[in-house]
Amino acid sequence: MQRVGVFVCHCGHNIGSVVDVEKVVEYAKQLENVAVADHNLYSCSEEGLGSIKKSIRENKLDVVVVAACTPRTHEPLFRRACEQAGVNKYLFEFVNIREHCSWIHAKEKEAATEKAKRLIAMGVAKASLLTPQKEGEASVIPVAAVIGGGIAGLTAAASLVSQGIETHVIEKEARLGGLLNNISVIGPEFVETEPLIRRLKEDLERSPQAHIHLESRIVELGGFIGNFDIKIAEGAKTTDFKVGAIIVATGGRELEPTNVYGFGKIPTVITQMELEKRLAGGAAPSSAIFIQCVECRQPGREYCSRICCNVTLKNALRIIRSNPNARVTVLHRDIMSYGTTAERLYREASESGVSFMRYGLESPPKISEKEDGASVEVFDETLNENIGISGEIVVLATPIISQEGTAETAKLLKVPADKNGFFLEAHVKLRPVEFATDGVFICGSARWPSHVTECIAQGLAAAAKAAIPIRGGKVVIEAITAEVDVERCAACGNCVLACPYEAIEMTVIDGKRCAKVNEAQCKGCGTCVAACPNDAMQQKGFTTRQLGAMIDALIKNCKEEAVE
Amino acid sequence: MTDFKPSILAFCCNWCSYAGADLAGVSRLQMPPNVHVIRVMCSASVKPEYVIKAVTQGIDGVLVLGCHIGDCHYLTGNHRTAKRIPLLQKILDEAGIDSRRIKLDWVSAAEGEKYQKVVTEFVEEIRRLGPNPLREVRF
Amino acid sequence: MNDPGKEISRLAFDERGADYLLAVREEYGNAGPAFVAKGEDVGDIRTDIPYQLVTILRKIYPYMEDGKIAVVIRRCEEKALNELIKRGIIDGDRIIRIGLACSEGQIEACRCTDPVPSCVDIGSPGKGWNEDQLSKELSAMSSEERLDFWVAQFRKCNKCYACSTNCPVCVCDHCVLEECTFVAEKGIPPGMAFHLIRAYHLSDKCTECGECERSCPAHIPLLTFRKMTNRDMKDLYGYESGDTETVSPLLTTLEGDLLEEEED
Amino acid sequence: MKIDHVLTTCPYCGTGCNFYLQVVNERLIGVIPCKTDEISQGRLCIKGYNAHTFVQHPDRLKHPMIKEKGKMRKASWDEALDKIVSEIKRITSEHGNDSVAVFASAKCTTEENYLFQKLARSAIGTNNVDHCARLCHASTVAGLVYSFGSGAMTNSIPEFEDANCILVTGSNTLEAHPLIGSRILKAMENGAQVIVIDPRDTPLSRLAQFTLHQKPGSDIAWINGMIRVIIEEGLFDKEFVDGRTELFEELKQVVQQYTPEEVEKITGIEPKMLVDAARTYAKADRSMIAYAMGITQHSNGTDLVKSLANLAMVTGNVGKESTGVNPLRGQCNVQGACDAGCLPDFYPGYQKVNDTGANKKFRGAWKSNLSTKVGSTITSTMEKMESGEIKGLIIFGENVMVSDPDIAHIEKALNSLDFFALVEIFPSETSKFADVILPAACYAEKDGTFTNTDRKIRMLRKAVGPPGEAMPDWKIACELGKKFGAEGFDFSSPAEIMDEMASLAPIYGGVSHGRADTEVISWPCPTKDHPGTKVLHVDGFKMGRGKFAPVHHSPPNEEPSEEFPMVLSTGRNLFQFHTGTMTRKSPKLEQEAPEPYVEINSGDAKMLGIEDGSRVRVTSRRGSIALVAKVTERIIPGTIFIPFHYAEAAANRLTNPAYDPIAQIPELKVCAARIERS
Repeated sequence: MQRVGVFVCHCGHNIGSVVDVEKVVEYAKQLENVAVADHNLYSCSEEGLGSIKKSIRENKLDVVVVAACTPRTHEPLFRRACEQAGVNKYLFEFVNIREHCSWIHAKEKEAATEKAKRLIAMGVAKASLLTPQKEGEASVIPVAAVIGGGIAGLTAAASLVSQGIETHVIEKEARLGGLLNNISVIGPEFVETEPLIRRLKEDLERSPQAHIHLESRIVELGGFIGNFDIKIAEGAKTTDFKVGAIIVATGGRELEPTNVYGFGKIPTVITQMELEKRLAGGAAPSSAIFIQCVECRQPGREYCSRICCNVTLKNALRIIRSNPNARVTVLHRDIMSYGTTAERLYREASESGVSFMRYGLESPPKISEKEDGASVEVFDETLNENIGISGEIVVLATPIISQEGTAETAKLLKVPADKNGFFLEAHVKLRPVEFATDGVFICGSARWPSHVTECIAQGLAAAAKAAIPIRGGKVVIEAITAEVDVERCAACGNCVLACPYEAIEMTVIDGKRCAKVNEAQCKGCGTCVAACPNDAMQQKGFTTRQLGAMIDALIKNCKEEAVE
Repeated sequence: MTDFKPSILAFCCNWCSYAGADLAGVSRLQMPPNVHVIRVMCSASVKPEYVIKAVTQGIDGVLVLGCHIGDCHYLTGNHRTAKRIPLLQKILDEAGIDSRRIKLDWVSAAEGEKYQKVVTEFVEEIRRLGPNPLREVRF
Repeated sequence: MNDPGKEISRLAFDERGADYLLAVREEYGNAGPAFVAKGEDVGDIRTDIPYQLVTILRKIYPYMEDGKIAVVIRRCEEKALNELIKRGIIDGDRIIRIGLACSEGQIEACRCTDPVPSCVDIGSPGKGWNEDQLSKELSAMSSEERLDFWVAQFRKCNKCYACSTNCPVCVCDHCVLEECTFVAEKGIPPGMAFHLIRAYHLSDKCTECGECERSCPAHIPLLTFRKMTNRDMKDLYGYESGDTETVSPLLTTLEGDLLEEEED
Repeated sequence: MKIDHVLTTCPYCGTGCNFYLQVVNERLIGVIPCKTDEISQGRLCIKGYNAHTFVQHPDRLKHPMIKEKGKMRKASWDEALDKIVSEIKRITSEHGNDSVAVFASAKCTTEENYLFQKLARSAIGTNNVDHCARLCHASTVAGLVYSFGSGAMTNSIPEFEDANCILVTGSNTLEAHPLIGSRILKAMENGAQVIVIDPRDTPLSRLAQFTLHQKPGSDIAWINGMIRVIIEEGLFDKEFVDGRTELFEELKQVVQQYTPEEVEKITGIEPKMLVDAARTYAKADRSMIAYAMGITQHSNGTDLVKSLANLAMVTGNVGKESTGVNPLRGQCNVQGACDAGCLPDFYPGYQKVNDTGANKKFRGAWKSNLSTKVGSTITSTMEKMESGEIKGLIIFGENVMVSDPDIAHIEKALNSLDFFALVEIFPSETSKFADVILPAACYAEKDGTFTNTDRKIRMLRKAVGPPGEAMPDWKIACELGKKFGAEGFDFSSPAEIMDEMASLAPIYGGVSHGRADTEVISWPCPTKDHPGTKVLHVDGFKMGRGKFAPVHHSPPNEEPSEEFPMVLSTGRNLFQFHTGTMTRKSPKLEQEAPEPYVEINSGDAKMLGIEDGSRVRVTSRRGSIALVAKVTERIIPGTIFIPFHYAEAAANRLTNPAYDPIAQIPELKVCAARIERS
C-alpha cells in the first residue's frame, strides 16, 4: 500500500478565498492510502516546498499529491522538490484546483469546495497507482543537419560549425542565401545583405566541418534524437548520412497575388520582391502606391505576415531617399511597425511625406490602368470619402506563405505544421525553437514570417539548442512513453498503424509475435494505448488503471452524493 | 429530481484544451462546477473504454477535448479521436444511451472563452437530458 | 456431389495441394471439428453444422510450424480469415480455402446479407437477406425503450465469454473484459460496459458470422447488436470488414475524407 | 503434427455438457463446445471453457508418495500399494472390517466408483463406503425414495424449455448450473413464469417474475403454506391425488395451520407474494420444480425434499413431460457414484445391502463374503474416526479439509487415524494428513462414463496421457483389489467394468460403452433394446402410489443468539468449483473470483460499520475466519453468505456438522455466526 501525502495550497486568496481548504484537507485525510494531508499558504514558495519536503521525510511518503495550480507551469518545481526529498519525480500527481476550480467558480464557494474534494479524490486514486519511472538515455551522433540555406539556416550552420560540430546544410536551390539573394538592403538599419550572406558562406566553405549540399532534398528520413538517418537526393546522386540533431530552416516565400488589384494585367502593378529588384538596380519610381495586407488577414488566410509593413516602410523610404520629390502613398489596414527601431522608421516615413491611408477589408482599393502608371480609388476611413490617387507603380505587399513542400518535410520529420503550413513549435513561449519531436529544431520563417534579425536570433538559438545533445553526447528520453506488455500483446497490429511517429513495430520475442516500442522515437501521445484492444499497451504515467481509478473515484463520489 | 447536479468528466489534452482550460481560469471565466478534468497527453489517448466505463456507471456526461484538427501536438493524433468518438456515440445510441451525453470538441490553448462556452453549453445540455438513466439501473 | 467429404478431400489434397484439412465431421453421433493430415481418412464430413472453423484454426495455427491447411469456410469465415491475414496473425499463403455456400436455413438463422463465398466449392449459392427484423424494430424505438430492451437482455449475461472465446476475430488471449479496469462488476451479470466495449472492439472486425449469438447461453441477440454497429461503421466511414486490404478507419488519419473542421 | 478434437464430458457440475478438448501434440490447448450435444447445444459456461487449463498444471501429483517420519517421499507404485494393503489389513485384523472406511468420489467415473465400493465391500469387507453425495443430495435420495420410490431427477434438462412455470428454490441455477439456467431463460422467452425462492438475490431471481426471500431454514413453512393455498382455492389436481397418491388427508391436516400470515411470521415472505406464487405454480399446465443445496443441506433436509414432492403431487406435476421434482446435482458424477453403490446402504443400482436377496446376488457375482450391516456415512465416519472406532481410511479424490462441515473437527478426526491413504490429482489441504498419496489421472486422461443430473450416461474419452506415473483410478482400484487378494479386479478397460455393473444393476441393464458412445441414454434402461427413460413415474410410482409426507416446519439446529446474531449460509459462486482444486488452478477462473468474501446486507453493514471491501472476521461456535466483506442489497438482512471454495478462509471452519437424522446430511446452509470489522 502506497503512503500518499496530499498538500493543498491556499495560493493566498486565489484558492483559499473560494475553496474551504481546511475542509478539503480533512476530507483528503480519510481517503484510502492517504497517510497525511496538509495545507500551505503558498506551496510553491521556498517555505511551502520546504514543508512538503519535510513532510515527505517525516511521514515516509511514497507518493505526493499537490492540489494547487496548473501542472503546465508548476509541475517541474514540485517534481524537483520530490526528488530532493528522495521520492522519484514520477511519483507526483498534480491536482488543479485553481485554474480549474476556484478561479472559475468564484461565486459558488460551496460547490467549488465539493468539486475540489472530488478532484483530489481523483488525484489520490491515480497517485496510489503511480510507479517510479526511469528516464532512458541514448547516445548522440555528433553531427547536425540544417535544412535550408537561407539566412536562418546559414546562421545556425555557421554557429554549429564554429562550435566544432560537423554540419550538413541541405539547400534545394543551386546557391545559398535564400530569399536574401533577391533583397539587397534590409531594414530598419538599411544594411546591405550581400556581405552578410557572403561572410556566412565563406565561414562554412572554409570549414572542413561543414558539408554543403546544393540542389538537394531529403528523400528519406528515419531514426530519432541522437541517431537520425538521412538520405538526400543531391542533383542526380543520392547521399546517406547520420546526424544527431536536425534544424529546420526551410523559410517561407512571397505570395504571388492571384488576379487581384489588376496584378498580371496591369504591368505597373508589381510585388514587393519585384520592387526590391528594381530598387537594387537603382531605378526608383517618381511615385508609388503600396497596398498592404494583400490576400491576407482575410477569410481563408487570417494571419498577419508581420514583416510586410516594415518592408514597405523600408522601401518607401528608399524611394524617398533616392528621389525626395517622389510621391509615396501606403494604403493599409493597420501599420504593424512593432519595436522601437521600426517605429522610428514609421515616423521617419511620415515625416518624409509618405502618406498613410487606411482602408477597410470590405472596401478594398480599386485599381485601373492608366498611361504611365495606374490610378487607385480608395475609400479613406478617416475622411469618410472616396479618394483617387495615381502612381507610377502600385506595389502589392503580399504575405510570406509557407514554403513549398512543407507538408512533405513535416511528414518526413514527423513534426506538426499549423493550418497555414507553418511549422508548430513545442511551446510558443517555453520552447520556441524546438519541436515536440526531440532532436528537431526550428528557426526562421519556416515557423512564422520573420525579419532577418529574428531569423538570425532564432538561427543562433536553434544552433545553441541543437548543440546541447550533441555536446552532451547523451540524451535523456522522456519517461512518458508507451510500453508493451509482451505477455498480453495479441499482435493485432493496431498500435503500429495508429502511431503518428512510426515508433512501433512488430517483432518476435521468445517466439511470440508482439509489438515493440522504440522509446527514443515515442513521443508519449498515447494514441496506441487507445488503439490497443486489450490493454497490452500502456502509457507510463497515464496507465489505464490509473485513469480508470480516477474515473472510479468520480463515480464513487457521485454515487455517494446521490445517496445523500 | 429538481436538484439535479450533473457529474461530468472531461478529458483534456495537455497541449491545447487543458491549456485552454487554464486560460479560462486565468481569465476568471465563470462556468458551472460540474466538470471534472482528467489531463491526458493527447485526445487520441482517450480510450473509448473510459467513456463507456463512465457512462455505464452513471456519469451524466463526458467531454473529450483536443487540439483543433491540424494543430495536434502529435501530428495526427486527434484524427484518430475524430474517428473514434463518433463511432462510439453511434454504438451508445444503438444501446439506448443518448449519445448527446458524449461530446467531442476542439479547444486551442488560446481559446479560454471557447472552453467556457463548451463547458457551459454541455452542462446545460446534460441538465436538459436529465440524470443518466443507468445511474438507477441495477443489473 | 453426393458425398461432400470425398469432394472436399479431393479439392484439398489432390487439386489444391493441402497438407492438412480442417472440417466438420461426424463421430460418436455428434458433429465436431476434425483436423486430418493428407493420407488419413477424412471420415464422414458434415457441412450442415455451423462450427466457426476459423476460430478453431486461429487457436491451432500458432502450433503449426509448416504445411498448408485447407479449411472449409463459409462467406463469413472467409471474411474473418481475411481480417486475420490483414493483421498478420495468419499467413494467407498457408491457407487453402474450400468455399461452402450456406443453406437457406442457415442464411435465415443468421439474417445473413452476404452468404456466398468468393469461390463456391460446396453447396449452391443462396440469396442473402436484406434486413434484420429486430434491428429494424430497435431502430424504431425511443432511446429509453432501446435501453430497457438491452438492459433486460444484458441482465441475462452469465459471463461465460462464449461470445469472445468463439469469435473468429477476437484475437486477444488476455481480454480487458475479464478485468475490472473498465468493467465494474466482478461477478455476474457484468453490466452494460462489457457489451459496449466488446461492440466497440469488434466494430472494425466483425463479419456477422453470428457465432456469439449461437453460443450465448443467455440467448442475447448479439448478432443483431453486431449488425447495428457494423451498419454504423458503414454509414460513418463506408467501411466493411472482411477483406485483406482495407485498413480500419479507426487507425488512419482524416486525410482524404474531411480535413476541415465543422463550424459550430 | 497431431491435432485432435476429443469429445468428452465436462468435469464440473452435474449438467453433463459435452465438449471437444483441443489437443495439439499431447498438449491441451482449448475447449470447443459441441453444437450437436443434446444437453449443451453448443454452449458452455465459463468453467467449461476453462476445463482444460488445470489438467496439465505443473502442480499435478506425478508419483506415489509415502510419509516417513512426518515427511513425504517418492515411492514406487508397488511399494505404495503394498503399504496401503498391509496397513489396512493390519487394522482390519486387529479391529474388524468396519474399522476401515472408503470415500469414493463424485469426480471419478461410474466405473471407478463401482470399483471403489466393490473394493470396500468385497476386498476389505465393509459397507463403510460413502462419498460427497452425503454433503449434497443425501436428503434428496432419502426424501424422493420415500415420496416417489426413486431418488433422482424426475425429468430431463431439455424439458425445462417447455415448462409453463418453473419454481426454483435453494438453487442459484445461473451460477451453479449455468446450462440448466440457460434452459430456464429459454423457457422465459417462451413465456414461462419463473418463481425463485431464496434468501439471496441470485442472477436468476433478478430475472424471474416472482422472487420470494425466505429466512434460511424456514422452507417447510412456505411450501406447506403454498399447498394450503392450493387446496383452499381448489387448485389441486384431484384426479392425480385420488388416483396416484396416498396420505392426502394427513397432509391437508398438517398444512392447515400454515396460513399466509403464519408463514410470513416464520419465513418473512409477504402473504400476497406467497399466494400469487402458489396460484401461478398450481395454475400452470406444466410446472417444474428445480432445487439444490438450499433445500437439502438442512438438519431436516429429508423432510424438506418430501415437502417439495408434496407440492408437485398435489398439483399433479409428476410423471409428465416438463413437470416433476428436479434436484440439480452439483458434481459431474455424483449421480453415477450413487448409482454405482458408493453409499453405505446400497449396492449398485440402489439395491439394499441389508436385503438378503441383493446380498446373495452380489456375493455370488463377486465371489466374496459380503456384510449385510449398513455402513457408516461420511458424517458418522468422521465422528467414529474421532472416537477411534474407525482407524483406517482410503479417500479417492475428496478434499474433506475444505468441503466438510466444522473443519476443526475434521482435522481432529484425520489426526486420530492410524492410517490414511489418499488418491488425488493435486496436493490439497487434505493431502497433508495422508500417509500414502497416489497420483490419479483426471477426467481428460481416461475413458469412462459420468451419469449427469438427469440420469444420462455421458462418455469420457481420453484426450491426453496422465502426468508422470499417475494412473486412472480404476487401474489403481484394480491393483489394490488384486493386492488385497480379492477376485474380480481383472479389468482391462472401463467398458468391461460397465458391463459387469450393467449385469448387476437393473437400472443400468441395457447400458454399455458401445451404446453410450453414440446414444444418449437415461436410466432406467433395463435392457439392451430399451431406449432409456427421460421422464420417471409416467405410468405409476415404483411402489404403487406416491406418498405425501405430512411434515411440520422445525427450526434449524442452530439459531441466532446474542453472541452469534447472524445466520450464515454457504454456497458456490460461478467461477469457482467446490474446494477449488481445479478452478483455482485455472487462471481465468481464479482471476474472476480470486479471494474469499462474505456477502452482507448493506443495512447490516452500515450498522456494523462495515464497508464494501473491508477486512472482516466471521466467527461461529466452531471457528473463525478472516475475509473481505462484499456489501450488497442482494441478501436479506440478518443473513450472511460465504462461498465455500476458499481454503484460506474456509467457510466450513464455521459450519455446523449437525445433520439430518435420516440422510445424515449436515446443515451446511444454516449456522449462527458473528461478523465484525478486523
